[in-house]
Amino acid sequence: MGNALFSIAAGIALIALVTAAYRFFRGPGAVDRVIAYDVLTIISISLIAVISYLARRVIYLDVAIVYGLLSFLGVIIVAKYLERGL
Amino acid sequence: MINSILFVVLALLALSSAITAVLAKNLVTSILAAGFVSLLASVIYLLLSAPDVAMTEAAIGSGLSTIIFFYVLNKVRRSGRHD
Amino acid sequence: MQIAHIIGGIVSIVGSLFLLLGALGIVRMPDAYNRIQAGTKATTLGTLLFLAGIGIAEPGWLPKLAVLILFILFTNPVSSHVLARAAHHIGIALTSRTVADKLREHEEAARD
Amino acid sequence: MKNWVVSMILLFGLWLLLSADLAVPILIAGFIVVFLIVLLFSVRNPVFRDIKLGPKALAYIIIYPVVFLKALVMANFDVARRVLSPSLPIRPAIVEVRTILHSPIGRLMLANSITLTPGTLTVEIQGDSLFIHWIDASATDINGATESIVRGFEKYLEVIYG
Amino acid sequence: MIKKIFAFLLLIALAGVFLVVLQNYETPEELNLTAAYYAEHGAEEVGAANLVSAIVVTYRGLDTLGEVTILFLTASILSFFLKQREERGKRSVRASSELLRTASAVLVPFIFLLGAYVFINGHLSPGGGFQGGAIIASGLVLLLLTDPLRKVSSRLLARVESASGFIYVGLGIAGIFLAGGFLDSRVLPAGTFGTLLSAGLLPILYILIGLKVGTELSGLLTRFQEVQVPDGGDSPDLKKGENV
Amino acid sequence: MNFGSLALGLGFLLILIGFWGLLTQKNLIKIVIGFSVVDTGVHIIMVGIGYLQGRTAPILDAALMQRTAAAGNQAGASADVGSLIVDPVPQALVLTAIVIGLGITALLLAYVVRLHEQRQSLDISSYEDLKW
Repeated sequence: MGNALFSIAAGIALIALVTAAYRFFRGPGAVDRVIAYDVLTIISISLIAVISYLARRVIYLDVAIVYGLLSFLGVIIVAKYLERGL
Repeated sequence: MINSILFVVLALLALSSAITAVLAKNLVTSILAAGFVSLLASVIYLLLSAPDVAMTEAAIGSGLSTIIFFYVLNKVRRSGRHD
Repeated sequence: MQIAHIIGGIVSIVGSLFLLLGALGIVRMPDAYNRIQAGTKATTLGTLLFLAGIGIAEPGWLPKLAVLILFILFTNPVSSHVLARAAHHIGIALTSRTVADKLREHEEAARD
Repeated sequence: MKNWVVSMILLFGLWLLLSADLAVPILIAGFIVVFLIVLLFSVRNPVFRDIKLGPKALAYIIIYPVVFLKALVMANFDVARRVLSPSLPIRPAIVEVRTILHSPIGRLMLANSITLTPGTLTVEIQGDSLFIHWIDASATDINGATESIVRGFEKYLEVIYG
Repeated sequence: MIKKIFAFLLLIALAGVFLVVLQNYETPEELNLTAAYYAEHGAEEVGAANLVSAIVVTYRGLDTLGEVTILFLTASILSFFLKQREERGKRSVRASSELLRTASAVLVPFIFLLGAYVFINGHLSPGGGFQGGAIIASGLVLLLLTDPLRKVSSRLLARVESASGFIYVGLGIAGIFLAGGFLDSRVLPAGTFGTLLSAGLLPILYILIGLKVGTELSGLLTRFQEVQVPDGGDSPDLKKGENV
Repeated sequence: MNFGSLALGLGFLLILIGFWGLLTQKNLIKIVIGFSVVDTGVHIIMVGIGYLQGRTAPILDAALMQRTAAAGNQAGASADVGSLIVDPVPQALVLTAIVIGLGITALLLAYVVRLHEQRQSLDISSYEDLKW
């Protein structure tokens, strides 16, 4: 039962991922793509968390933590590049 | 079941993102798309029961190498007449 | 035991709906700033609920999930701010429905 | 000194959350690592210097997340209403507001809170002025905007961070 | 155009090869001999819960040593290629927002702590020296991003790097005399399986690898980050150019 | 549906896409991007080869030990870890390969920067001195 509910949650998150990826591929500007990239990383963090739940391994969450931090860095560097502050 | 759906959808997204990375005109788009391929790859590694690799890919593939690409892009933009 | 998993699952589904809302927001909104608005708020709460749902189902995982939630709560608004600032600096246009742009007025006043 | 204590407590708290275990070797290893990191950074970045630790501040530290979470949930229903309605009811503007907070971390928390609450996003901060993108601007003058965006958080943050 | 057709034909041929491989690929049902050996004996021989770490540090420790050396060489070649030279004209760098500076000042110690956690727990949970080193290098990049004028003390980096390299090799040689061979982790007692103090020397070796990789990646990244003179900006922090 | 062969297929396709970029693009940075896509594809293939259907990560923590105990009770004998985990060897190899990949990418990009300093161009057709 728990697994079924979490599978539904994972499915909805996956739909969200595809929706955000639409904005990522379509653009039009670099800023729009970066916004989409930010949203995509956050949705992926949720996906990683639900994968670790479905596999019943708490250690997978370490990956999500690392991921959360480094996605922040990626967005910052693109923003700094765009505003010529690098 | 849901794992298979996740795998297939993520793989398709990774493929389309790789095509974007290779064919896009704009270099920023291209680099971001390559970073996105790495990002999806690291979720796929997790589905393949390889958390160590997933963590390395997250830290290095989608983190540090994107950073290096942008540093280089910045250097190139500043040192020349490049558009 | 089982009931915790069901409650957690429902909370996670609500969270994933918010994630979907954020994704829809960045698709539907007309300009970059409004997209950032929709994207940040909805995904922050969405992830928070999603992780909280997993925490309800598996109480032993709560410490790590707490780290994750704190990081996201802290970094997400900062990255939105940095993005919005960069967008405004390079002159990304606001949508035509915008009623005022005090920041541009301020910068123009400073330049003169 | 206060900065040292606060950063060590926070870092050690993170270590405990990450380890999720109270065995003696873990505590000792955590203490060594935290000490080294504080040694490396505390001199250059005294960010927690301005934090206040009186009883009222501690009480507000506990109350503030509640206020903030309530605003975050409100924000999401607001976003949901706007995104899902077909006509996209927005009336955006970038407005200027003033803050009375002086410590960097207080201002950071204020800006973060503003970004996560209904319809507002911090775009720029210059001196005491925050420039805020407001999705449904009801007032575009400084005083009106300040009153409706900033005050709610400021009264808590002022006590905590000064 | 002729080039594109040629490339296309090449890819078709490659795709054919891949197709044949894919069709003849039989998914394994059981672990192969090597892996089965590691799975059976890894826990008792090395005492590390994370078998991947056990392989990387102990069974294939020599490869890791070689890899760290390759990274070191890369960093050296980079410093040769990207010599810091005087900038011809002064260019404006937009100063970071005050919020970003505060946020990174708060965040960087936490990132370093996370990196340390990842390589200290390399034998228990996913992660280890490489990941931890990469995280620490990212923390450094965040510092550089918010304040492009900050100079990273390359001497400190070089010292940490060479010290951890020497200790790593030294401990490896100690393994020859005190245990079964080069980089054998059984110099220290195995400890209780699954706790922080287990797996003998492995955590220490992984910490050293983490420090070495972290400093090498930092050196590599700071090579790409050039130092420049700003002509404006309101950052009060810009004049301090000390080490981290 | 076997993840192992799916991963193999995905990796092969990524390699092809990356090679296409490597061979046809003119911009030096785009060529490096193509290389990094190929790199990712190779890593996915290697992890996919080590994958065994229905097994979990080779980290013997408390959760996995409980699982071996449960499997042992069902079988009536002591279950061994080898029947529950995927192959750790390819993962260890990929771990090092990713780090080396970063080193190679950095090196290639350093060459790009150097070349650009000399000719002010990122187009590969302006570097034809050594072509024969």
